[in-house]
Amino acid sequence: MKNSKKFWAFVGLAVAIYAVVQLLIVTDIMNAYYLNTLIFISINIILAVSLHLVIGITGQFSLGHAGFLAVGAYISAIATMRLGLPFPVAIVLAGVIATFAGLIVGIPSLRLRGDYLAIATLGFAEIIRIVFLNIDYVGGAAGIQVSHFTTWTYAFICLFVTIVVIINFTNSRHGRACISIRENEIASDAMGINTTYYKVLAFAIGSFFAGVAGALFAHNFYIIQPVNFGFMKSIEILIFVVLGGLGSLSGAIIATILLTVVSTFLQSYSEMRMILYSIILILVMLYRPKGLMGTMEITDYFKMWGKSKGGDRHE
Amino acid sequence: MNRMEWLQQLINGISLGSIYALIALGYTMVYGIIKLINFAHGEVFMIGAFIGFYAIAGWGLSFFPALLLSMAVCAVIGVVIERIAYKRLRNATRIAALITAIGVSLLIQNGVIYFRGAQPEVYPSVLQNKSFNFLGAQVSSQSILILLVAIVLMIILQFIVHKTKIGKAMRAVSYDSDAARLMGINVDNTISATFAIGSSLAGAAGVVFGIYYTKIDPLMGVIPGLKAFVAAVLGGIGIIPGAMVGGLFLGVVEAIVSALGFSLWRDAVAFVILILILIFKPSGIFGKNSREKV
Amino acid sequence: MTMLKINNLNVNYGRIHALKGISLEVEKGEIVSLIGANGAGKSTLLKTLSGLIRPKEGEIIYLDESIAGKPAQSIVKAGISQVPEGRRVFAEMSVEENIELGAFLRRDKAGIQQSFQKVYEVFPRLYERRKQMAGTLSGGEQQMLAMGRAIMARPKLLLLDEPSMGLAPLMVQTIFDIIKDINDEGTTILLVEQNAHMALSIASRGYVIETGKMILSGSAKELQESEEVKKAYLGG
Amino acid sequence: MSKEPLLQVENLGIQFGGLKAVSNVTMEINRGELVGLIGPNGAGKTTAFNMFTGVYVPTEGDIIFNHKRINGLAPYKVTRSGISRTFQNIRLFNELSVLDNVKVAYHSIVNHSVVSSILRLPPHFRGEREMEKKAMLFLEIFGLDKYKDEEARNLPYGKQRRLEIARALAAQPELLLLDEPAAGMNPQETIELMDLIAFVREKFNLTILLIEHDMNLVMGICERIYVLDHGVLIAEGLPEEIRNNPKVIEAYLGEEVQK
Amino acid sequence: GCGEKSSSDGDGESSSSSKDGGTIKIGLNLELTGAVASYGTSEADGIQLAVDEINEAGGIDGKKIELVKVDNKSEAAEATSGAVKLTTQDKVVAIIGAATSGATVAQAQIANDNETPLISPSGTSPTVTVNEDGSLNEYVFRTSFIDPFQGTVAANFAANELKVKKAAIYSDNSSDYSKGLAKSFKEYFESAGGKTVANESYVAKDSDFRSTLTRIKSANPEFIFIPGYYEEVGLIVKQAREMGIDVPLMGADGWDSPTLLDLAGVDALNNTFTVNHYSSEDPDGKIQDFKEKFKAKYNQSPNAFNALGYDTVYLLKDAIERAGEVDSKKIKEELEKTDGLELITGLYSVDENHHPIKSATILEFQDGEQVFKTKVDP
Ligand SMILES: Nc1ncnc2c1ncn2[C@@H]1O[C@H](COP(=O)(O)OP(=O)(O)OP(=O)(O)O)[C@@H](O)[C@H]1O
Ligand SMILES: Nc1ncnc2c1ncn2[C@@H]1O[C@H](COP(=O)(O)OP(=O)(O)OP(=O)(O)O)[C@@H](O)[C@H]1O
Ligand SMILES: [Mg+2]
Ligand SMILES: [Mg+2]
Repeated sequence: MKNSKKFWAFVGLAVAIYAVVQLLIVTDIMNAYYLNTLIFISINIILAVSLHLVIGITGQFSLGHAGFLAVGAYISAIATMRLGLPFPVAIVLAGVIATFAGLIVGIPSLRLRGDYLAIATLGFAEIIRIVFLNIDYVGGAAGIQVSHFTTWTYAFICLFVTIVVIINFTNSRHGRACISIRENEIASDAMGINTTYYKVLAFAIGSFFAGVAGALFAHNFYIIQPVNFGFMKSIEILIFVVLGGLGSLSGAIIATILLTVVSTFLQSYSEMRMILYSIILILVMLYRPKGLMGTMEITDYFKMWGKSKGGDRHE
Repeated sequence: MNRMEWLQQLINGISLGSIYALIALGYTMVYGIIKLINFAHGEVFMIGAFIGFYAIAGWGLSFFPALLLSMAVCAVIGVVIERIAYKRLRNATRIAALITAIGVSLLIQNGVIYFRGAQPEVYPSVLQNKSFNFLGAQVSSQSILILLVAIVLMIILQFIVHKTKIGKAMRAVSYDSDAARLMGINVDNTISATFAIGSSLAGAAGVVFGIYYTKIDPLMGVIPGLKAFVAAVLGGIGIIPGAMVGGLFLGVVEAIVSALGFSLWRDAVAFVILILILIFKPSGIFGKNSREKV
Repeated sequence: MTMLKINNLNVNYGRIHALKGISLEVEKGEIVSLIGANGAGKSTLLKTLSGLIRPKEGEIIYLDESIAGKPAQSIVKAGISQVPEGRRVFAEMSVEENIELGAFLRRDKAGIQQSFQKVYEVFPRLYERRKQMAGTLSGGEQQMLAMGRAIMARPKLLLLDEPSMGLAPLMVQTIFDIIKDINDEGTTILLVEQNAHMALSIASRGYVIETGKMILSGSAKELQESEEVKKAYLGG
Repeated sequence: MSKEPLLQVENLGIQFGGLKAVSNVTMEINRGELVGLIGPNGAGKTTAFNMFTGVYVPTEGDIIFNHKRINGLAPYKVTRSGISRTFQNIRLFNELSVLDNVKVAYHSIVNHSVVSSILRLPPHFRGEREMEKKAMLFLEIFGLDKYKDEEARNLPYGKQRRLEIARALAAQPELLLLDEPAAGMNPQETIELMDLIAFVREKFNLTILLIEHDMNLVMGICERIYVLDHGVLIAEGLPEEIRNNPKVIEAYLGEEVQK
Repeated sequence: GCGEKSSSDGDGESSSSSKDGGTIKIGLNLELTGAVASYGTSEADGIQLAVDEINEAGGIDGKKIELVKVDNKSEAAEATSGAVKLTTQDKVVAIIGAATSGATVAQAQIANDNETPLISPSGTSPTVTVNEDGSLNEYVFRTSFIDPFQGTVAANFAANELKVKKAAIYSDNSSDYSKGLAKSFKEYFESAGGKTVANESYVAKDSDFRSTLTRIKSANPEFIFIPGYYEEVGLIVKQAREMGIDVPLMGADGWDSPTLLDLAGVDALNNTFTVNHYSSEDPDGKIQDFKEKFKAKYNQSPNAFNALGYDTVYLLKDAIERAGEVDSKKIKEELEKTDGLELITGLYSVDENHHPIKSATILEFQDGEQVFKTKVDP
């Protein structure tokens, strides 16, 4: 959001969306099933957008996002179920502790590049999962039961904050520094950018929101178990981001909505479900290898439209 | 633990590690040549195991014909996967190809479940397994066989890639495919050959795995596939002896961690060691620590 | 005898129209040089000739045969080799392996051995370094290697894309001397260069290309004296 | 201007495995000078630049910049201390716009915090406005302002080279290192580039060290020249001296260039 | 989100739509894909067989059963949304699922809130029906044993029948079922004076157990308790015997599958024991009948999951019949009253915690045959 006019337009739009959904809920037009799907989508968007910052913007190939989701889920569950803290406190706590986890993972591993980084982050996520698996306080393999506190309002607020923070971060000198690392780390370094700092920062912010998503996740699905946070979960989040278009925030959001809806819709196709899902995945990638949106944002389309009308494109 | 037990555990680790190595060899080959993390490799391995199973249990073939059949079919499957799912993505980002590979992997897993169910299958025993004593530790003949197969395949692969014409073409393609075209190399065929070889190795590994562990199921490729990926990276991406060493290393680490009584933490410790190694050798054990030349 | 004849060639990169109706001819035994500013489309033309890019429209006749749109390997087989822009050596293969790959399509063992001899004769430096990884060679050495590689294919027509780029002056001379030698031994050469002085000094004829269009052609002498060329490409 | 040394290099050397790429190089560059660094391919010129900018850590010797020892300093710290460079093989931020490429270099000149950016506090807007204004200024100087929204990778080659220089200047260096700025340019473009270099040197009060194989450029604008061969300095002096130095002719120039 | 509004006046609202069509809609929320797809699909097969049988025989009170399947991908989140869909969109009368405790717990609250009975065929953790705070999930039931029961039975058998003093435990660290059994075994075995000399674990999908077995062997146990599923247990037994571990081995209902015999081999399974609901070798007509029908339909012998899935349908059928109408609330009340229902997996009653009261059978493998050893009442 470059200027405040756009920003307020965005806020207005968000509030309108919130109000409409809230109205639909109150009038019972939106039943529990759609609501649950909506909350699930919101959680997934938070995950996708937070990973987008790490992979899409900063260009660091992380395969361990589920690890931070797990940290957030477990910490928030401990906070509410064991320590009796209020849910909002648990959400913040989940984010903060996940940020710490992000720092612990990020500082040593962000020296690595490409697939080596991917393997290291994957390894860290597995370590996090195994730690929870072996702690009896959080139920080990059986997991912890968690009360249902996640409502549309909580999900919406968290989603809104995530998107605003990440957009604002991206569209500032800090975000530009991150993109320059993605584009050419050596040149970025040579331009006076502390690349390590920004990589770790992006990773920490990404982890924070993954932790927040974890809190919402834990308090929406009644139980969390280490199996929920395996390697495939990281892959699932990665798919959202890549399918949307690496580097495109709106792409990540659109892809997340699309895939979550498709996956939910396919639920009743039972055995055929994953077959259809994987075929869709393959086809989208084959025909849109840069993802649904490429690196474009949805707002670019409006701009382009305006531009071609104005006709002042040079060439 | 006494000396004998250490030895026993080392042997346990090596036999487990040679399975990882066997899968990792094909993995790293494809990985090294087209820089694609071929997630479907584990699934080709699984299909190989099933083909071997049907060949032995269904048609009564003996070990060698079944192995060859499985390798041949897997080679074809590998080429078909490449042509359909990856070829279009040659010039796309690597991460896009990775996602497609994940899609292919899910498709194969669930396709097999759809057609034959998720229940496991038990391999018929076609090879005698004898245990014998080695300095007080027990060694099974099959685990020696696996290690030998892995070593032989490694040598053959290394030979193919470094000494034969097609191998040189593969390497040329891996460094610069347009320049390779200018040498008259048919890039498409070379990549197909790479997939054929890599996938047939996966097929062989599947049959050997089936015979050694007897249980196969549609999801059997997931964990070994992941471990092979880890082994390949650990050894240094694309480096064939690296995959071998990476696989053995992983197996031995797992065995020793279990042996010391930390079986609960086995995978965690394995990953900690992996990360430590990468921190000190950021391009894997055998990788050259070359930074991009500026 | 006409070796290569290009007629109304058009090439696109997506929406970018990179070559707009290019026509050109190369006689057997000639050195023809193609000059033009950055982004004029010189490399694009060579890539199209080698089959790395498919033309959208137009004819490429090589030795009375149309080769437009054919796959790269059959064009190499027909006798057209290219030394690409930026050398493009296989960095982690040895010098020897790089040279060997130049003869990828040849099967005559004895002939290949002979060509090896010849390459090492022309470039003794490569013989010294035959076990070294190509990526660690200096710029000039890499350029020699790229040429050596192309010679191995025993081309009838050799396409050179800016062989002097990034080379030290002494090395530039060496490379141009070698180009003349290769030509003297009967290989026809199409030379793309920024260094118009040098290029025109060894060529018999030249073409000038600008933003995808052929704007000028003539004998090397004519071009060297042309006011237009002087102003735009020779620096005054 | 008095002869005040800005960059002092003493007995600098680096070894890659068994290869001594640079050894025992001593040079001194004074404030305001325009100095050339030439030598055959593989002589170690780029490697020397890499050591000056922190990309490689020298295995021996010292680099003193502005009276501070900078060897082993991280590249970004070197840049912040006042040395900025271009690369032999262009390294732009390809998917960023031309304007943003320059803004990235201006990054460390402004200092609004992450928090102010996320919360969109006044310092953010102030800082971003300043960056925008300054970046546009650089683009105008280099005649790139009309391309400001274009992605960097879509620029023609020559413009990309210019953008790289503009970007390097935006980091506000005292010392500018140019690695083969004229590579891939034709003689006419090279002449334009020479004018440009002279112009920015005046305007920003720069000290410049450049590597180049184009002798017209080197002899045309450099006040002093160092010659490297096989990692060691073989000559140093005024262009006229270098042109006639037999060692340099033998190793680098060849006979014909003298005419 | 989902619970806030629905629980007020649940007077049969959820079942009305399914009454009209003359069918009874039953939801299936199972692990049909994902990590434990083999358990979920096995249960689905057993369920389908039972439903086909019932429908062929004219349905329940003349109404045919209609199954609505959802796949929970072996994930808790998906299980929750599946349950919400079944209750609010499809308005099923009852839900069968899931195969694992976690995915069942993820649905429990939704079942309660929507007053729809939820029966898990194999969710063995006590927490499926009783929450951590001790409150009961009123609408949740299960067909299988609970973990502590089987663990206790096994410990009792080891200590008192086999009279071993030193036991080793080798459990699946990734399965709450396995860890639950291991825990109760350890507690009971030690309270009976035994000593646990090794407590090791593996992870589902492992295939090589030799390192840990080497370690267990060196602890010299007289008995090894291996609460796990047949897929890994088969390999463990085989590898243990190959390594010369010849002490008695014991497991629970997770062992029950014909595949176990193929995996481990006849010889290796000698001197091993299992706790089970029933003996599939029991000549009882009902059991043999089930085995034959199953084999005819699926061309393989049934395993424990198949049997539990099959039984769950009959458990539900019994309750619906006794309720006399298709009303979720009434069905739940009748389920609570289930007493002495004869199922394939034994005589079934339910206690106030919705835990089943089922007697356990202890079987011994003898040359590939499962031989009845003793019966343990709860
Ligand atoms: N792969 C590509 N995709 C899109 N456009 C391209 C591509 N390659 C080249 N172009 C564009 O096509 C035009 C011609 O490029 P080409 O490389 O042929 O020029 P050139 O004459 O060889 O220039 P140079 O002297 O820089 O080598 C340029 O505008 C360039 O930007
Ligand atoms: N990272 C590295 N590892 C190993 N050797 C290197 C490395 N970087 C440079 N070299 C070697 O150091 C020597 C000097 O290289 P450098 O790039 O500095 O040459 P240069 O003088 O810039 O040549 P050119 O004019 O061709 O650019 C070369 O032999 C090169 O192969
Ligand atoms: Mg070019
Ligand atoms: Mg250089």
